[in-house]
Amino acid sequence: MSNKKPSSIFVSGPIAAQKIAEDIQKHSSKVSIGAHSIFLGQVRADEIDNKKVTAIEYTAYEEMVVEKMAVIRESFFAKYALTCMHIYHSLGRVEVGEICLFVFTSSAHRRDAIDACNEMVETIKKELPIWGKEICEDNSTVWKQNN
Amino acid sequence: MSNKKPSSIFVSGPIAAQKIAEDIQKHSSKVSIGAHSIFLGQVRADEIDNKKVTAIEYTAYEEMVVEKMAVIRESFFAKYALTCMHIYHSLGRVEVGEICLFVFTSSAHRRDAIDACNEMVETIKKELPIWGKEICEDNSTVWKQNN
Amino acid sequence: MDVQVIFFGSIIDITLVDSVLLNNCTDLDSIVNDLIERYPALANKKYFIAVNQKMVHENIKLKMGDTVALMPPFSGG
Amino acid sequence: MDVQVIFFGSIIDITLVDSVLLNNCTDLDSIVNDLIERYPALANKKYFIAVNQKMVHENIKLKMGDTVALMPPFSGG
Repeated sequence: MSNKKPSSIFVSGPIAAQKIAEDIQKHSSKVSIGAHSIFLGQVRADEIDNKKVTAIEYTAYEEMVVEKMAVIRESFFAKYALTCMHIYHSLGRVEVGEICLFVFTSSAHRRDAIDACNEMVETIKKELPIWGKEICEDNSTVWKQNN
Repeated sequence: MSNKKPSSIFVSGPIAAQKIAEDIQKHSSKVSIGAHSIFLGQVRADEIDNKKVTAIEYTAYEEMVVEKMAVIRESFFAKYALTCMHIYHSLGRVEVGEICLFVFTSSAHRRDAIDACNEMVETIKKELPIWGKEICEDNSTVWKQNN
Repeated sequence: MDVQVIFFGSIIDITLVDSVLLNNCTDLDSIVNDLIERYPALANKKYFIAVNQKMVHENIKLKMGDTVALMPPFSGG
Repeated sequence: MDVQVIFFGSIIDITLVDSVLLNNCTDLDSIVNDLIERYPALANKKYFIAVNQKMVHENIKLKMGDTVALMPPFSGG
């Protein structure tokens, strides 16, 4: 799309609700937008062998994520009539109840934003080298598995 | 679902980004949630006969919307494994770039929240007695049509 | 027998009022005929009818105090 | 010839380090054999391999300064 250096999607720790509000607010000047679609992943208090998950710690192959996301972004802008697309993923520790993933797509008409957001969530889970380690209340850990 | 009186979805004027942030923040205590799906409708600067739309003015048959939404809510909670669902729609004047519709669904696993949010947006546009009048820069007006 | 008829959206551009009180209308068909007599442009207009907040697609009898709504196609969202 | 091998996620539970420098490995197969010798538990482990940030699904020749990554199934989001 452009020759500017691809930027990272990573945020250290949880994604604040305030950041989401600011991102939405910024788009009020883009008056060709008619629809925003947002997906938020929140860390869930799952139970593993009778022990409650209290947090997830995320690690990633950051350089590879940046390269992959640049290619994925381009393919999404080719496939969907998007005005913009913003993606943020946590690195490090995110407590139960906090937001670890924020996908935000905007378009003139709703189908493009909704379909792109939906497909991007699946793409992130399937294609990006990111790993979540669930930390239980007794500090034992279990590597998360996506399905 | 419950015998509490069904409440209105209507907000006077635009829906503030700050309200959206507060609603997201409130859900951090619901630790069984793993996914939130959000749809936002934003008033678009469409062009009608070479005149720019500057705002939409919404009116509704409010009592009927409340009754219909109570039935729709129940059918969505029966169909999808939702933790919660919040819906807000503007009444009155909403300027270009401002938010007029906010649909917010939450579930343990992403498919329920995403599919419910998607279907709710279609349901709102098709089933609720709400009308939008586009106001152009020269104050002429055109009744909005959904497709 | 009084029945209140309420109008919405582009229907009000024709009626220029948002409600009227009709007497001597015992069913929906007689209401519609009465309204078209008052507002001839309604005859070519597409609208849905609700009685007491419920959509109605055929002629039904009305009773004292019923509310009939004339609603053009919805355009919320 | 030096090649850097980096580990991620549950692979590090086996290697206990996040990277090693290997010499005398001219292709991917020889790297994998070398690693399984050092960390036998890797033999039963499912992982993907990337060379210089690109996924690689067959044996390829390596050159000085390449970076090989061993990545268990992804679990972001």
